[in-house]
Formats: sequence, C-alpha cells, structure tokens
Amino acid sequence: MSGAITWLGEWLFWPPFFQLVIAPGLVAALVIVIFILWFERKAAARVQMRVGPYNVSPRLGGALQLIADLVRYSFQEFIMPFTVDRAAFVAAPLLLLLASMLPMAVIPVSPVLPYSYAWPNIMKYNLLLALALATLSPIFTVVAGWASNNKFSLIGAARESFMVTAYELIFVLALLSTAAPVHSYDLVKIVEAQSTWKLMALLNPPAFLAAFIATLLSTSGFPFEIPESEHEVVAGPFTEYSGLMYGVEMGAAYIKRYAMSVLMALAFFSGWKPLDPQPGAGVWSGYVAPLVVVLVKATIIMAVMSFLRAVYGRYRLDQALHLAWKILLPLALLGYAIGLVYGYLGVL
Amino acid sequence: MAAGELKLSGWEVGEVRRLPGMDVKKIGKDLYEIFIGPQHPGSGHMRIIVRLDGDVMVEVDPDLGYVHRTMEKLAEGRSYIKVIPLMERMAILDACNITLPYVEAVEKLLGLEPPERARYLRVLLCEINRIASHLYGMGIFGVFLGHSTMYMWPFGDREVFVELAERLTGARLTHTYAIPGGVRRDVPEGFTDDLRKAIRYMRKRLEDYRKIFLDNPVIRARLEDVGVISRNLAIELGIVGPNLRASGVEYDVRLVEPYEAYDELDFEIPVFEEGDALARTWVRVEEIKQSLRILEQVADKLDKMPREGVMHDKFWAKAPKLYKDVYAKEGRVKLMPLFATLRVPKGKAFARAEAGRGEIVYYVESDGGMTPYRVRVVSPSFRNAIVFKYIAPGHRLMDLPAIYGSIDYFPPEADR
Amino acid sequence: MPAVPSRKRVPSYGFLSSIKGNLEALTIGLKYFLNPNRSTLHYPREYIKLRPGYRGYIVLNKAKCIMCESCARICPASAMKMVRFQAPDPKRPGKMKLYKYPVINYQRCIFCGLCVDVCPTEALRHVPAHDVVYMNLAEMELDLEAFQQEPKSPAEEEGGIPVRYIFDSEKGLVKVRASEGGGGQ
Amino acid sequence: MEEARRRAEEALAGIYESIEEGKGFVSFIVPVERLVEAAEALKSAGFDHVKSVTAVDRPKEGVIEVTYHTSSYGDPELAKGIVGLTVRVPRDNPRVPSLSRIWVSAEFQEREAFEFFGVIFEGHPDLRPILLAPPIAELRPLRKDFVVKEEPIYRGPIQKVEKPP
Repeated sequence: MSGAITWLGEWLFWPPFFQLVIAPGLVAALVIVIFILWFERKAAARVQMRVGPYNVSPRLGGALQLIADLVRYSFQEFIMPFTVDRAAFVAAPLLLLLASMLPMAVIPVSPVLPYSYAWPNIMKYNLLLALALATLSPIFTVVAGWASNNKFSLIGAARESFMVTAYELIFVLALLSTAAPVHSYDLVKIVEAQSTWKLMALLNPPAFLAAFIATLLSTSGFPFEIPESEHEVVAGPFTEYSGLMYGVEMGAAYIKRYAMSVLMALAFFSGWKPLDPQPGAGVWSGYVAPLVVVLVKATIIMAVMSFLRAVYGRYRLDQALHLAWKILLPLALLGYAIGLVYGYLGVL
Repeated sequence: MAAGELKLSGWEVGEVRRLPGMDVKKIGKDLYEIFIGPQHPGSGHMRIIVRLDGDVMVEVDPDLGYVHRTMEKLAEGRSYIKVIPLMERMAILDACNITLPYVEAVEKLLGLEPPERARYLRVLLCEINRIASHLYGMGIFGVFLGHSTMYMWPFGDREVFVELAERLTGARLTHTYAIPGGVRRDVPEGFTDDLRKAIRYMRKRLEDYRKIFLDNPVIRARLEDVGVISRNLAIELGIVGPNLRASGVEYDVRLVEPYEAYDELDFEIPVFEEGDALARTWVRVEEIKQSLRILEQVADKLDKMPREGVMHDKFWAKAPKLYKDVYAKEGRVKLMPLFATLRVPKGKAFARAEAGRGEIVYYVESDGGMTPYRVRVVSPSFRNAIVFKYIAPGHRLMDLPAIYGSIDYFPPEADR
Repeated sequence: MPAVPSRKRVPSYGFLSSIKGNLEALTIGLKYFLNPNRSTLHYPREYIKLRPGYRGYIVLNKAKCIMCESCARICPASAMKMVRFQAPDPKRPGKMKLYKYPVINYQRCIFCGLCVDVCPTEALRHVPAHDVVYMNLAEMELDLEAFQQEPKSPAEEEGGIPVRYIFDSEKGLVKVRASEGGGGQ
Repeated sequence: MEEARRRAEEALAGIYESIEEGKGFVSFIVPVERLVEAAEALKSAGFDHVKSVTAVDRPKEGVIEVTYHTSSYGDPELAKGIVGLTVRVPRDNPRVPSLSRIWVSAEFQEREAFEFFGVIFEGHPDLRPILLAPPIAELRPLRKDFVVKEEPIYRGPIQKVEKPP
C-alpha cells in the first residue's frame, strides 16, 4: 500500500508530468484562466458603468459565474454539422488545447528541483524549446476552421494564419533578446541574472513591448481580436462549434496567453525573484513558493492584457499586419540588438 | 461526407452542385458570396449579401424588409391620431422626431398652428430624442468595431436622456408626445433644473468619448478614409442626415425650412468636409453638443414663459373645468373626445423634419374622411440604405461594420 | 436667430498624437476602472419607485365611467374594448338599459396613455407599476372586475428596495433610496 | 419655396400639363412619355435628388399616380421648396420610365413602388422587391383593393344580466 502511494507520489511529482498537468500546467492554468476571465469581465464592467457577473455568488463578486458557464457549456449539445470533416473537426479543439499547454512541460519555475534528472542536456535550451512548442498551436485553429466547411470559419482561419506568420517571429526575437545578455538559452540562468530592480523589462523595453503585443496578436486579445471578430465572421474558426468543444477552443486561447505570460514573467520580470531558493531546499520553499511567485507575476501580466479589452476596439487585418511587420518587427530587432550589446558589454 | 466530395473540375460559373445538406453554386472565378444576416451578430434585422474577391468586397446587396410592418397600409385604415403611435414604432428611441412631420402635415391640412409653448416643448423632446438616437448609434458603432466600452457608455448615458423623456412624457420610449394642435404634457416641476444637470454631465462625457473612442488610434485607423462619400456622390445618392453633412453638404431641415421653434433658437449645423466614417462620427458628436446648446436655450425659455397654452385653442377653448384642473395640477393635457374621430379636410400635404438619423418626409393625403387616404413616409435609414450598394464595394470585409455603423443604419426604421 | 452652418474638420492626427491617443485612452479607462460610475439596478432586489405621471398600467374607476366609448375608439392597438351588458334600469323600472364599460387586453396595450387622456371624467388612471407578471396569455385579457383592481409590482410584493434615479451633473444618474426622498415629486 | 417653384416652372415650361398645389409642395403633372425629358430638365435646373417616390392608387379614376418629390441639396434656395413630378398611368398596366438613371436616389424607392403597387419602371437596373417577400409583393398590398380590416371596438355580444354591473 505504502509502496503504491510512493509510486504515485513519484509519478505525480515527476517534473515532466507535474509541470504539464498540475502546475504551471493544466490545473493551475484552469484556475488562473478562470480568475482572469472573471477579472476581465469585472474590470470591463467597472469601466463600462456596469456590475458584471454578480448573481451567481454575490459575496464573491460573482466569481463562480465562470464555473456556472463551464457547467453550462459541458451540458450543452455538441452539434456536428453534416458537412464537416468529422475527424479533424473533433480533433482540432482538443489538440489545440494540448498544444497550448505543451510549453509548460519545459518552463522551469524553480532553480532547485529542476530537470537535472529528467532531461539534463535538453533543458539547457528550455527557452528555445518553450518557444518552439508555443508556436505549435495555431495550426490547429486553422485546422478547426478548415474542417468546419463554413465560409465564416474559412475566413477566420485564413486570418489566423496571417496573424500567426506575423507574430511568431516577433515573439521569438523578443524573447531571444533576453537570452543574449546572459549567454544562455536556459531560463533559469536568465532569471538568476536579473534582480529585483534590474529587470529585463526595464533594461530592454522595446523587446518587452514587442513580446507583449505579440502575445496579444497571437491570442486574439484586443485590439487584435481579428480571427474571431464577431461582427464580420461570427466566431471565426469556431463558428460551427458548440457546447464543450466551443468552451475548449475559447479556453485554449487563454491558456496559450497564460503560457506566454509565464514565459514573459520569467524572461522579463525575474521569475521567482525576490525569492532565492538554494539547492537542497524542501518542496515548499524550493518549489511551491517560487511557483506561486511566478504565477502571480504571470497573472498580473494577463490582467493588464485583459484590461485592454475595455479600452480598445479591434484593428483591421491589414492594419494589424502592418503594425506587426513594419513596427513591431523593427522594434523586436532593436530589442535584440540591445540584448546583443548588453551581452557584448557583459552588463548582466 | 467530407468537404472533399465536391468535385471542382469542370465547374462552370452559375452551375449548381449538391453537397450533403446544401446546394453550392459557382458565382464566378475566385469569387465567393457570404450572407451576413439576418441571424448574424453584425447585421441587425437585415441581410447583407456580400460577394468577395479574397478579402475585398466586389458587390454588396442590402436585403431589407425583415422587420417590415406595412405601416403605410395600416395607416390607411386608422384614424389620424392612431397613426402617431403606429409611426413612432419605426424608431422608438427617436419617437418625437419621427412622428413630428406627420403631425405637422396633419396640422397643415387642418390649418392650425400649435401655440408657442407647445412648439418649444416639441423642440425640447426632439432634441432629447436626437441625443438619445445619436448615442444609440454610437453605441452600436462602438460594438461593431469591437469597442465594448463605447457600446456601454453611450447606452448608459442615453439612460440620462431617456429618463428625462420619461419625466416629460411618462414613457421612456414611444412617447406619442406631439399630437395635432399641441403636445400631451407640460414639463413637470423641477424638470428644467434636472435638464441643466444632464447637459453639464453630457458635456463632460463627450470629452471622455473623444479620449476613449474618437482619438483612440485603433479607432482612428479603422475609420479614417473608410467609406468615403464625396460631396457630389452624397448628393447623387440622396443620403440624409449626419452622413450628408459629413460630406460637406450644408443641408439640414432645421436650416433650410425651420419648423417648430427652431428659427428662434441660436445653434450651429456642423458640416464636415472629409466624408469618411470618422467624419460621420464627429458630426454626431458635434450635433450632440449643438443639441445640448438648444436644450439650454429651451430650458431658459420655458422657465420664463407662462405655464399655459400647450394645446391649440380649437381643442382647448371649450375644454371643461376638469380638463383645466388636471392640466394645472399634473401638467397633463387631456384630449377632447373629438380626437378619436378627428376629421381632416380634403387635401395633400408634404412635411419634412430632421430626425436623429436624417431627414424624414411624410406625404399625407386626406379625402375628408376619418382615416388618411394615403400616408407615404420615407425614413432616413431607407434613404441611407443605398450606401451599402454604392459605397461598400471596394472595401475589405472588415470595413463593412465600420461603414454600417458609421451611417447609423437602423433596419426597423428603413423597413417601416 | 436661425441656425447657421459651421464648417469643421476632423482634428488632425500625427505620429505623436497616436502615442498621446493611446495614453489618453488608457488613462481614461484606468480612471473609470478605479472610480466606476455605475447605474445598474439590481432588479428585483431593488425596483424603481415610479413617479406619478408615469404611464404604467391602467385602472378603471367604474363609478366615474359615463360609457362614452372614447377610450375604445382612440385606442391605437385595439387593446381597449367595450363590454356590453343589458340589465334592468334602476331609474326606470321595467325598462332595460345597455351598460358599456371598457376592458383592456394587456397583450396588445402599448401604454400610449391616449385612453387615459381622452377620458372626459378621469375614470381611467395610470398606476405606478410597469412590471406586472401574468402566468399566461389568457390572464392578460382583463375582465371588468380585474380592470378595476390595482395591479401590484412583483418586486414590491417581494420586499425589494424602492429606489429612484436622480440627476447629477457629475455622475449623470445617481441611484438613491426612494425613502430618502430623492428626486422630488 | 417661391424660388423653387419659379425655377421648376421655367425648366418645365412646355412640358407639364398642369400644376397641382399641395400644402408644403407643388406638383407638376406631366404626360408619361415626356417624364424623362422633364426629369432631365429638373435635374439640370438644380433639383438634384428625389426625396420620395410616392405612388397613390386611385381606383375611382382608374389610375395610379406616381409622384417624384424632388428637392436640392446643392442650392440652398431650391432646398427650401419641394417640387413634385407627377405622372398618371392606367391601373391595369402601369408602366413608367425609370428615373433612377437620372436620379440614383430614386432607385430603391422605385423598387418599393414596384412591389407595393406593381408599377413597372422601364429601364430600371434592378427591378425586384426590396421590402417584401416575392409572394407577398405579388398581392400589391398598397393598392386600394387590398383591404385591411380593423377590429370593432366591442368585445363579444351583449350580455344579459339581472343586476347592473
């Protein structure tokens, strides 16, 4: 019996599994996404002379509304139109969710209980790995749009593919500019090199701005909510989806935003600093506490992104692409150059 | 039953092929057609058939009539006074403006002029309605561009003016306020003070609107040089209202043929040169400012005027004492029973007024009976609908909401 | 002083003003985020205490009715109709008299209030209620008895807080408790 | 108004048959075959748009009267007046030359007159119903022989009761 528990515990806390499924992966992501969705609705409501979600749990300020929505989505009928490509239609949202979470598996949240015994050599390049995995998910949005066999979905999917090509390079460049100063692709080293006020975001604002806006671009946040833009293409690639599948697709964008926010919290906002766990620290002080700090920072980044919903409308597709290619790409390149200069001078 | 079953080879333009569950027709090489509406978040109660080449619209066909109620026919069967609540259902938040020309046309046929206080009260409600209508339009416009704050703010602030209208008439919308000979209520006590507070509040809010919406770079980018209507084109298409004035045409019924008390009030008609979606939005903002100015003057005037005479003597001189008591106590004008069976002399009348969305014209023909022989109404949105056909092609699909919202098209008003 | 046209141009916009525009938009958003200006009514925990003069539901005072039919004639929605009774005339024994009273069908009523205004004896009046609930459509067709009873607002019956909106030059509409005497009248 | 009337009279001199005075407008009655000519003359006189294409059914006279109420946006003097251009066509075969080539603003309104009265506008670029569904438009609802019945003001028959209610 005790052997079984030990075995289970080992499995549960085996970093590749724990990271992906518990924290910062699926479970933590769901909790934070639910909080962020609530915050987004409440913040928009505050700005917009409204109250926002309230009636489900008046004492919690309506925080349980999202749970209620989730329950409603799960009990809603999942309608499969006659003309869709069935296999792709069902697989796309699930793979989209999975692909949005994949970067979690390789994002370190603590310097001490790291991957040394999992994949020691690969983890030296965890920034590159995370970036590569983060760019995987848009393909499934396109698949969802294509499989729906609906003109609105198709237009949405085409828009999504335009947006993907626009943001990826920017995001990758912006994050690579944080790797240059520390001469390493290891996020642990990038975090360790920063200190409380020597934040990468302050040292290299162009790169941070580019990464921030690229995140909005990639997760259709305002002002770039173009693929799902309701007033031309209904729900874009997700027009034909209903019930839980629709919930999954909508959640996937937020989970992706969450993954990218965690990356940005580590690379630009010094991750688990001001905590400084030493080798040999226990699970609580060595792993859980830094994890919480990282998640709080990521949540704040996401909250700021959510707040933009209340301030901006949406750009036209060509304007968003113009912004991405002509303004943000040079900005990201500038950030990268700054990063190279720091690296050459050895500032960090 | 995958999409791949549709064989593409040798498919002629115009040929219909079957897919499980749908017929597919090829409308042209590299062209495709999408139906925006009637069940679409961006269409309103109408359908816009758009033919697209890639992302660019090449043909736009507005398909109206989804909320058509045949008001012109219904009006032929009802007595004159009953037509007013019927007609105001085309734009319930613009109820006074939209029915005023009808009332004026009937008054022309009856040969009577409303008393001075009634004329000011009509202007009062018309301008409250105009502000509410513009705010409504801006709210819808905001959400069309994905700007949810600009959806909620004007709707929230419209509440102020709806509340004012409610105090004045007793109903939030569909006021049925102007009737032949005068109006139905006088202002309640303390109304003008509340009106002044609302004016001060709205002036401040317009600055907030500018900051969050009109000068917001995202919105600027979406609206500038989109849906440009040149002056000549605007005249040729015969569009009306703020859309016309955004194209540099100095035409406003309050300017060329002042009705009610408008020739005694001091205000401007804002005219913009650009003719694009942004200018059309700015015209509305400027018009709200001018409406606030008019309201201020009307409030001053109403305070100074003696509190009597909101109904023409023809209907009021013989009123029993009870009627006068009710008016003195509640400000409510009771109607003589002859209103139910009003007979209008034979004749034809044409009247126009500047409603929130533009000029509305009525042609009323009477054959001397209890019901009109013919009521022809052309609402502003119906005249603006032509913009879809002639202006939208050539723009990208994402510009369609910008054009739709900027002309403030309101399907129930066009469909009548 | 008739109206005068005034030609205007859309405010010009350069690169710097786009930065300014972004900052202004964010600041104004933040301002309302920190200091919200809400006007939500939590119905049915709160309900609006309607002012006298509001065109709400209509009640008949039969004692005042003179059976003139004006209300039914003027009703634009054919919601108000007359019911007719033949009964012995109390003043002239042995003779029959035709009694006519209005009844209303709230499926059709548009609350224009023309019937109330046209009634020569004020037999019809508005009551300050606008949210009466009927269980089915048939119930909405009132008979003569029901038309004389004052309908009750469900929010009021369930103990909601009566509120009123008063005008304010800073916040537009401000919600106050009706018991605090806000808004006059 | 006077100025608009004078200018219209000048432009239409020799074309119109008679003038009809209305309250708030003045209408020139022209024969159908000279309608296009009259419209061109009015347009070149500065009446640049159509406010309303008003059709009136007159079954007693057996005609349908189509009036183009025009006015001007460009000329502030003309804008003060409304000038109608009226043609009378037989009810059983109402054919009017379309003016939407001259006044684009008449296009949708001619479609409306077509569906409600069955007036056929010859040369219209796109003559199909605009507000009604085609089967309803076939009934030509605004003609006088399409009758809408209003309800009586009484509910039910007279009830006999013992006591006055």
